[in-house]
Amino acid sequence: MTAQEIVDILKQRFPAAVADAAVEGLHPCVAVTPEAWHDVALFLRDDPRVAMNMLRCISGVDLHPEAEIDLFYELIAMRAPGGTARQEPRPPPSADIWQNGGTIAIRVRLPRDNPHVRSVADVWPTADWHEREAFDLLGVTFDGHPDPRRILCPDDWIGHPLRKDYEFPKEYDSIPAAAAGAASSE
Amino acid sequence: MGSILRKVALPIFLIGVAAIMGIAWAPALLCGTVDSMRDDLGTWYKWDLRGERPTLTVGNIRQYLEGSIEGQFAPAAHVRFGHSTAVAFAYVLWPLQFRITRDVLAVVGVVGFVSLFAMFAIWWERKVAARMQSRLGPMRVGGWHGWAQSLADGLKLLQKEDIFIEGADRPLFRMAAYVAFVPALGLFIALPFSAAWIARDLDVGLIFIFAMFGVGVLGVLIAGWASNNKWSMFGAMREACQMISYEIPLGFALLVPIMTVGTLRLTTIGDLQSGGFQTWLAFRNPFLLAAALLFFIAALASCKRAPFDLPEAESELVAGFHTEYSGFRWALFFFAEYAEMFAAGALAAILFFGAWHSPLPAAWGESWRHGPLWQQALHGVVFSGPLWLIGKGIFFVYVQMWLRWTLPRIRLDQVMYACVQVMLPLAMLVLLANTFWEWLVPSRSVLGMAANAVCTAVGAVAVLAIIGISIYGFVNRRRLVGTLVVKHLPGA
Amino acid sequence: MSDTDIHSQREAPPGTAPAAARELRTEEMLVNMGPQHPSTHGVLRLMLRTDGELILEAIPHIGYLHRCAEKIGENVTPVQFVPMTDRLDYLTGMNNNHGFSLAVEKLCGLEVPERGHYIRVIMCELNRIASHLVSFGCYGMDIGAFTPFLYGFREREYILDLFEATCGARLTYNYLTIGGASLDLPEGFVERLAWFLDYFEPKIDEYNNLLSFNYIFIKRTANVGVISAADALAYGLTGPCLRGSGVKWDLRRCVPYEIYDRFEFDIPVGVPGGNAGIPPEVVVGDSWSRYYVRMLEMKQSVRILRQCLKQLAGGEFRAKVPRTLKLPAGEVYLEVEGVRGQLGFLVVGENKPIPRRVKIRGPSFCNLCIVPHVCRQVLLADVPAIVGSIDVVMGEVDR
Amino acid sequence: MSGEVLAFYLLAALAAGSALGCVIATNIVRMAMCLLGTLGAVALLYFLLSANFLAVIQLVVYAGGTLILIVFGIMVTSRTYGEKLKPRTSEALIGTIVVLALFAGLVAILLRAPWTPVAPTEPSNSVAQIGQELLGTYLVPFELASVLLLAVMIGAAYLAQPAKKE
Repeated sequence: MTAQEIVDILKQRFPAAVADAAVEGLHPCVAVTPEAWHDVALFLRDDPRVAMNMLRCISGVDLHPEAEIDLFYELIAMRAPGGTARQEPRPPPSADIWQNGGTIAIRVRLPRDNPHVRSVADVWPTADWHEREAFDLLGVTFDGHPDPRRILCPDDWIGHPLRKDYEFPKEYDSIPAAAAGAASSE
Repeated sequence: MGSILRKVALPIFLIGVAAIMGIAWAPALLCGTVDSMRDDLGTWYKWDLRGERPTLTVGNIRQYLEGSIEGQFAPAAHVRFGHSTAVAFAYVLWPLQFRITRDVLAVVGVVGFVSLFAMFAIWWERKVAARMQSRLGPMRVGGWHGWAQSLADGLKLLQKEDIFIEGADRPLFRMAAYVAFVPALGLFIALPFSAAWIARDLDVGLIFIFAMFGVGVLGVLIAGWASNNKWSMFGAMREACQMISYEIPLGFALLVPIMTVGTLRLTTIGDLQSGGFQTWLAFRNPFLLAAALLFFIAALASCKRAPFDLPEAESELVAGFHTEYSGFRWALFFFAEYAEMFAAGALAAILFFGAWHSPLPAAWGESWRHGPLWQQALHGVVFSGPLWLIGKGIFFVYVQMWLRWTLPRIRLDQVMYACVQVMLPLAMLVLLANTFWEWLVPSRSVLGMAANAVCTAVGAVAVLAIIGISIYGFVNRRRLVGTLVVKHLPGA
Repeated sequence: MSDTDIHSQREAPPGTAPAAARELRTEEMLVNMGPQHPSTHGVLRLMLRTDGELILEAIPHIGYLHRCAEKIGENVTPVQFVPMTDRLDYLTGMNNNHGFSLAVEKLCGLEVPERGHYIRVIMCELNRIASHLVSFGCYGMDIGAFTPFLYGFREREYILDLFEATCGARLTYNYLTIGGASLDLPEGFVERLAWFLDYFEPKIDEYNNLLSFNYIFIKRTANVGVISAADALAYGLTGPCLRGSGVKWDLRRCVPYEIYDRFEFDIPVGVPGGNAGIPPEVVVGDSWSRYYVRMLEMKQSVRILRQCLKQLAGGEFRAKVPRTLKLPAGEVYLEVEGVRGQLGFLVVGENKPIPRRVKIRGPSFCNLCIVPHVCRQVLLADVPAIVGSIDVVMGEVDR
Repeated sequence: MSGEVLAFYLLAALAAGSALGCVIATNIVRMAMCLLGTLGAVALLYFLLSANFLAVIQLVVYAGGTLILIVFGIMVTSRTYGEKLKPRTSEALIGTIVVLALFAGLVAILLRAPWTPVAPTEPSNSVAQIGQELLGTYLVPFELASVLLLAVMIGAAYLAQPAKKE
């Protein structure tokens, strides 16, 4: 299943939620509104045509001068042998190799101040840690997350380091930072 | 200084070994001399008897040494001393007839043996492990194959801070190391190195050693409890589970040879096997062979050696019960462990594998036993003597190391399963079968002799295979070790 | 603590323990396993809620090795970031270099010359073997067998020697870079590699005899930590962990990248015990299957390397890359089959030499998140067996 | 004073002191360790009396078995880690009375007993003798005790088995 077909199915099912889609580029991607994202996710997982059974990654991108944050959800459909698949691997596959049933990225655009989106940890359990990471480093709040804590930084860390306007602290827990001001690029 | 030491390292090492052996030999030799003097003087003497005993005077001994009294069995009978030498020796020999002197000597000997053996075994284990893993192990300290590594480690451990954990129960924490170490030491009191080399020839020697194995567990338990560390606690609980369970198959396996020989006195059990390889108890009938195997496995579990090293399983419990120990207190646990390893090996040898006798029948060397000094020494090496028991003990320690560096660790429930569901019924079965065998099949009957022959053949093949593999491995030691190691490391 | 009913307790789903077991239950204990613990492979910290030796819950705490790799990626050029990728999963530096380079090349539309492709495949597969050897050895250690560890490292030394001859480094290579490889293969490399392959291939069987088919080892790992294929997919497991659950999925074959479509190789997966020499205790998706998939993968890597040596082309090894490489606007997400699973890089460019965002999808990070799900109602000794079979490298989890 | 007498007084002091420690210690594991001292000292006293078998059995059964079970049981079940155990005044009072009565009784018996010294004899093979007696003269009580123990074991196994799954 190509990205275009997935986008068509989505547009048909969620005409209001699915905005612009960039299927031709390097990164086939479709934008979904934050409010509809959880329903779309459930549909993407459960619809037999799409059946995106694995969430590969959640990446947050801070678009700093603009007041928005992008979340990219990378999805892939892994089809057990016998499932429908258009894109065949070039060497003739042996009968029991799983096949690629299509990939798509979902872009969810959130406001930079106080970004909120419904958690999809109940759809794909792997989203649990990815969402915690996005919360930790970018400050995106995932509503309904089972364990909304920081994951990489200490629990008492202040700020979200991957934001473009993040100021590195001069000290942490009265330990002076060795490279204060390391945030500035060369 | 260092370079000089390095040059003479091997001679120092060998002289040290010789000196230790000499120190160990001398008291026995001297005590024996004194005893024969008393025999010659017509006084009866027996080791563990209480009551009135005539004592020798210094004058008696001097006369004896000068040759004015003719002795029949005394080694000194073959030597004649001058007057002044005789007087000097007389004063050395005189205290040896008293029990208290001998006890002190025995205690010194046991402590010395255990400490030296532990140091040797730690170094040796590292070498064995290294060889199995294509490494060289300790190569630097002392020069020749890092023989002084254990000494250096001991010095390091002595200098280390004796750390007490916050919240630890200090008196118990201190005591635990001793409670673990003292029984390990104590069991050597009843462990015969040969018929004459025993501190106390108890009529219940076997149970005494068994009891000491059991009491040693308390040290580990207390160590785990007093450390105020959950990992130590886990280790202690595992140790308790494991030891209590494995004492039962261990006891059953011990009962099998006891039933055959009908005594608990270890010296008697040992001397019953003096008739050469085929009279060793393990080869008497198939059930004794099975009992030997069961005993060894259960003893392995009692010594908490791999694959039963759950109490200190470092990939699960950090270091188990001795996680919080440091310095010399930590070393004491290892002294205890290696002492118990040796005791288990020696006990296996005494009960099943001919004790302190060589595979040759002791009867062949009977004339040497009463001959001049050099013949007696040769008799100890060729026919029966402590060297054989120590050798066999070290071999079984080696087997324990071999298993440790080969096998993965068993899980706790599997350890329990192996004990309760496999070892225990098997040990009971072996005991029962041996009962019927001893009852129904006399050893002189055809069946008895055939079983003996088959078991002896199995044993002989095993021994020859081990010797053959060892020689092969030694000859090809450079080839078996990874080429990288040989090329890059010093001492190759 | 009763030892006889452990199995019945393990079979019972949590919360429905039989009445007798509930009555006998003693206090629960919280135990910290790590961050300094011999079998947590670095600085993983597991909070264990235990009832005696029984683990009721294991909660991983990570972040002890967090070095802001992604923040650094936003502040340096891609060429400068390549050395940083070495330090993610420090056992598979080549694969990390490769994944990031591929992502940047895809974003910038760079073409790699023929020889460069082969060098990359050789290095990645060699590094896969090296990393699996460490994993094999460490897993032996987790189960309590010391000796395989040294054997694994002995063989790995040969590979590291090859790497050292190639790029001068033994751990952090910075060798495969944007546009190809930073240096050509040294003289005599092909012969040495061929010798190594001949030497190494029979060793795998030796290790199988020593460890994989050891009775105790099988008893310790078979049917422990079983992950079903559905769970594996839901939790985002990839690599040997996914294949151990019986999912025949390998990016090198299913979504081919680089030149992997030119080679013949099989995808080893976990198979149920009893057939094809697999011990009867084994269940698909258990620790033993995950471990054994790695052993078989080493053989497949040897196969790929042999074909590589046969096909190895001459010519340039690196494309002409502009000194200041401008990343065009837009983003690219690319995954490669790393050693521990699918290693993904999201690179967002904005017409500057420095990317706006570099996101790293570490396979260890995604694989680790199944630990709380699997480490339930298992024994304490099973925790190292499970975590070890998932084979995480904390450098990549914490980034 | 001969060595044996000296040894006797030392061991007796150790046994009594440990027993006292066992009573007045406030930590339950320390009590167990004091018990080890008492049991060990008594075993050594048996050795001193040439009752080797009894001594060794004391070590096996009490020090190596029962005591370990006690400590193990404490570790598994105790929720009083580091807590101090102190008897109430009433308990102490009752205990003192009982102990004093016992002590008085023992002293009375000791004073009344006719102490005739027996000449030390050569110890015979005590193990064999005990075996003969147990399986000869005292066969019935011995077997009864074994049956009782078996019943206890079966009961314990029944109690410990997990509830049957429905």
